[in-house]
Amino acid sequence: MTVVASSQQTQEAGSAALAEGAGPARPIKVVAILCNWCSYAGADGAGTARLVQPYGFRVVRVPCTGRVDPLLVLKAFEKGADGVLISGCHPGDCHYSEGNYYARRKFELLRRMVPHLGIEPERFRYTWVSASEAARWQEVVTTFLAGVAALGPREGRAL
Amino acid sequence: MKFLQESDLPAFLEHLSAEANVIAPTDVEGLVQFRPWTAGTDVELDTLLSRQSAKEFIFPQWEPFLKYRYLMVCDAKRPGTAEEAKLELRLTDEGEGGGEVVAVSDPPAHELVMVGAEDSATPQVIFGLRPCDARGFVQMDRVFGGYGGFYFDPYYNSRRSLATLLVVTCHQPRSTCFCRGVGGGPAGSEGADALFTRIPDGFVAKALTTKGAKALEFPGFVDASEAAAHAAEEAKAAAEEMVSVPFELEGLREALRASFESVDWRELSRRCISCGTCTYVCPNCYCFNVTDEAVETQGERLRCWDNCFNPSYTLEASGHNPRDVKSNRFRNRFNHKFWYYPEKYDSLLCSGCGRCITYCPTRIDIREVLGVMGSGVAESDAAPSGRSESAAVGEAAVGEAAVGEAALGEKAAGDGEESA
Amino acid sequence: MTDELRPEQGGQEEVDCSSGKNTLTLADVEALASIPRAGTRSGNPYLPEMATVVEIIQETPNVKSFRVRFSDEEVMERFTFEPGQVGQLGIYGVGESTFAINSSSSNKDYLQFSVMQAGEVTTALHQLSVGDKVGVRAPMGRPFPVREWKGKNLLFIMGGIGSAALRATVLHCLEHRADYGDVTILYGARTPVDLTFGYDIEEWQSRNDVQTVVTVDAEFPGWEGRVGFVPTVLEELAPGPVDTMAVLCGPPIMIKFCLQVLERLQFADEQVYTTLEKRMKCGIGICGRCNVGPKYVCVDGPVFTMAELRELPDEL
Amino acid sequence: MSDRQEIIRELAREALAEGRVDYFLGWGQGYDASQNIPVFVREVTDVDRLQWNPLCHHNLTVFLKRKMPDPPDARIGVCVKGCDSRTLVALLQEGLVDRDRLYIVGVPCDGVVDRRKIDREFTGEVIGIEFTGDKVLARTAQGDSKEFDRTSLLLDQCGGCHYPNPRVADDIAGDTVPEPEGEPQWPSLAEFEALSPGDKAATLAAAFSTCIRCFACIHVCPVCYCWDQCVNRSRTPALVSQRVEKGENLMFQLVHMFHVAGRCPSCGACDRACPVEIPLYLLHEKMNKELYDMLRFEAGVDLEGKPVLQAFSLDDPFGEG
Repeated sequence: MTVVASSQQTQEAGSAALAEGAGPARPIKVVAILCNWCSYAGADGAGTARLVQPYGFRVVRVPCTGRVDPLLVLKAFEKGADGVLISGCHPGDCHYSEGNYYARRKFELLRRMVPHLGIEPERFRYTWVSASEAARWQEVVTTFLAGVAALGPREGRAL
Repeated sequence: MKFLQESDLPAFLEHLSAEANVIAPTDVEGLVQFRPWTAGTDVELDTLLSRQSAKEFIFPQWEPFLKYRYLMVCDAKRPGTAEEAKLELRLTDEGEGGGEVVAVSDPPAHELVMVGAEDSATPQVIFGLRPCDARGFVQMDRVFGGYGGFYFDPYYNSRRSLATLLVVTCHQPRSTCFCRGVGGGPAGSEGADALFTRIPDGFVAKALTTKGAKALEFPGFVDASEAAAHAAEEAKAAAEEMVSVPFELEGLREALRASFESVDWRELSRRCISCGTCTYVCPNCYCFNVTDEAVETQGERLRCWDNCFNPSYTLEASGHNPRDVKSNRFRNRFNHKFWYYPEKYDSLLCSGCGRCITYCPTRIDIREVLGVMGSGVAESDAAPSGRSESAAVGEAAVGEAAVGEAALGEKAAGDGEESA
Repeated sequence: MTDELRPEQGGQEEVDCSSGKNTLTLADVEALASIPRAGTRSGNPYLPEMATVVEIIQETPNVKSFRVRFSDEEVMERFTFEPGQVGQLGIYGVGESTFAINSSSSNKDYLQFSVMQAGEVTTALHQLSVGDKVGVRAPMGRPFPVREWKGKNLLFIMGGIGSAALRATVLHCLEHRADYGDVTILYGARTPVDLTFGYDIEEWQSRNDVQTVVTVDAEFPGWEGRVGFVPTVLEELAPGPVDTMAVLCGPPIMIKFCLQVLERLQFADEQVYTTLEKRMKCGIGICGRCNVGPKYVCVDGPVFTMAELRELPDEL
Repeated sequence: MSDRQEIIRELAREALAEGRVDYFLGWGQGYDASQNIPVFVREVTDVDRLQWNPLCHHNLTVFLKRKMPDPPDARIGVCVKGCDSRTLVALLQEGLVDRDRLYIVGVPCDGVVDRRKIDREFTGEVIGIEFTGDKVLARTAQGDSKEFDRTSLLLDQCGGCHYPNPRVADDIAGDTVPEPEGEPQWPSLAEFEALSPGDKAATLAAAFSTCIRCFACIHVCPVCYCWDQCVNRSRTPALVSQRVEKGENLMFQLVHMFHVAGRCPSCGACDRACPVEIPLYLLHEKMNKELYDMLRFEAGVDLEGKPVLQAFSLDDPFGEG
């Protein structure tokens, strides 16, 4: 069994990222699920271009948003995430042709269910960012984190 | 014999809660369940049976056995002793992950620290159990207490030994009650530390053990008047009258043994949906699962209730499942209660509360099942009969009969459930 | 029957428990800590003993043997078991599974478990390396009655990974060779690649006080040994039933046909032993899933005679 | 009402007598006159066990799902109400039930009585329920009795029912009933939806803390058929912990809900099966409401249709960009 040199560094990085505007309690935790072909590359591009981004989020890279089961998002909330952001290729540009079309329906249903579970709608967003849209990524992630930070850490949650 | 005014009940529970957690049936939006009692909460005794028995307070639905943490390889500090490990892991006696470090691996391999589960047992007084609920504990005691030379379960017993069971006899048994059919009764005292009987203005109480006597030391108890004692006896007798004996216990074990291969199991289980409701509301069912749950480098091994209707209960890694067919799982529950358990523990695993009948989504009736299987007229596959429902199962039944020949043979395919 | 069904109030009796003296009090639980029994630390049968993997042997493409030592030397020192008993080998974070202890019971250096990769736990076990920590709860279950067999001829019939369940017994009997009559080992596997314990087979074949027959199911390039299914070979060997104990373990289909052969050879049910496998969790007769009728494989087995199995309902 | 019962019995009698089915699946009386259970009839002589009354809440299509028919290739006659027929359509859409082995008797439905509403009116044990016209007479073992209006006792979801008539059937037991006009409504959700996020969370937390993970909701669900492969029991992936806690319990239920999304018509079988009365309708009705709002989709309405999350359209009218 290999013990990975663990996520301590990332966790500490997360702790350092006390999002602005958040309450005094604990730093917010945001999960960003990005598809490998578009949004991950877009976020990477934003880094390469030295665009200023907030850093209080953790990226999960997936092959395709079509693979992202809404339950994974709900599990993230259940495990204590304060916000979940999903981003994939623009509809029509999916690396696997149609993965994000399926994803779109699932995420839309999820987006409508999230508030029903007592989670503020601002805590979940799905969007599309292509590999060349570094600036758009910057805008998406900055607005999303600001929105979540304004709400602060989740409390008294059912999920 | 003591007597307690009905109006003094809250004070009595308050008195008990000074030294123990008090558990009592409460009504939460129409659902009566045993819950920790706090001052100001009404005790619901009009409802005969709570939705579940109080078994979860002695045998919780889930509990950790042990906790463990892998230390990170990159960590420079490696604990050499338990004390160092405690420091390293910031384990305090009270704080998160507290408890005793029972083992520390030696460096330099991947470090692993195992922490025994905390002994969380605290004294509990459970008030308002019915005789069938209390009897459930007596029957579980044998399993977890190592009766007959088996193993002793420290988790169950640490809680059990600190629990006081204050039983209230039944005044209006339900039509589904059959405690008398399994050797108990609506005023049965088995397992009770003290037995309370409700009469119009209060409770007549009798201590049966030292624990019970200690509970009844509350000053609100007075010696029961003769009239009160008489009223209690009458109430008990009236309740006794109301409970029927729906099946014959005598010879039941032998009948179940004889009808193991009976087609009736398949007929009786037809409307079963193979959920676990009957076992989870049962005061006696105790089967459990053990599972590891880890996140990154730490986790715990916990046990949680499991039930023999769970399709993966007996599923082996090879894909083979000895009870992959619903009717086999169904059969196991009744056989366990009235044949397997009696054979091991010289008692039986049912106290006749009838919850499994009332809360079964399709109202499968244990009285009917035992009536059919225990009547001795149950037919086996070998001799198909004129019983109305047996005709159409003949085909698949042949497969099972063939398996019966070679005890170790492979399960015949097409047994009713397709394999996954 | 009614008397039998109404237990005494409280239902607890003092009994000699296999894990020691047993009553309801916690003080006694502490006293149990002194019982030399691995995996029952502090009298708690659920807590495993920490152990370290000291050697891993790739037996076949999907079978590995793990040699483990208890981290606590004292535990290692005191550990004893009987051939045929099993242990729960577990990885923290994944879970436990039941395996036969297949090192010799006289071996004080390590315990060996052979694991075929099949499910979740076994897959995780296969990823272990030397030095990794595992948890062991052992010994458990009823062993083979090797002492009762003294003076008898022994016939071991093993198929595939079934050899792991019998190895400790074979080793015991060979170590105490003088106690037994003729010893015959019949071992078969699908292909030569699937033969486990090559090192044993070599040794057994080199001894002249034991007849070792190894067979594979079908012709295989480079295989010059015997070819044929175990039951067929058994029929050819035609061992005599007089004073002979037959001990079987292997896949169900092999067992089924071997039993037919043994019956033809006039072996009585009492002379035939086997060891069963079931999904297990607690390993101590409580959790309820490994029962075959009223018998729990973990405590009443895993060793059964055919005579005993015939008494049980068909729920294997 | 009793007409339909006679027709059901007659159709069952014919099907059994002609050997068209191995057994006939309908509703019948349980251990007392207030209980209704699924009944499996094999012999013509037993058809009088079949009943039809407003207590017939069971969705019998659960006995058609994977691993349920015994033997697996049994030819089954089955009674379906409007909502039941929609789960059957969902199963047929996915090819999980062999239409050729089914004989479907559709039973137009006037609404099903919620047994729990009656129980709540008494402290004693209800042992008898009788129906006369629109009146319901319930009596207890202790001799109490009360009369109710049938409409006041209907299941909440019956209030929003749009399809009281079967969507698929070989024969219909009696005349069809008028179908409501206009857009579907979800009246039972209104109260919950009006809550603040915090109150929603608190309500759900309280409701789900009582879950005992008995799997009744999952096993009674006709369109939930994974059995031993259920991800709720799995450790890889470990979507749901075996710790029975409110958050995990809600997750447990969300697994069920999302897995049946697009196939669940809110038949409510899970609600009724729950032994601790968790308001599961809050989840499945909401899901159906949103799917309708998104795509005008209703599950199990059309045999030619496809479960909505197993399909897509290039022009789905939502999402950014």
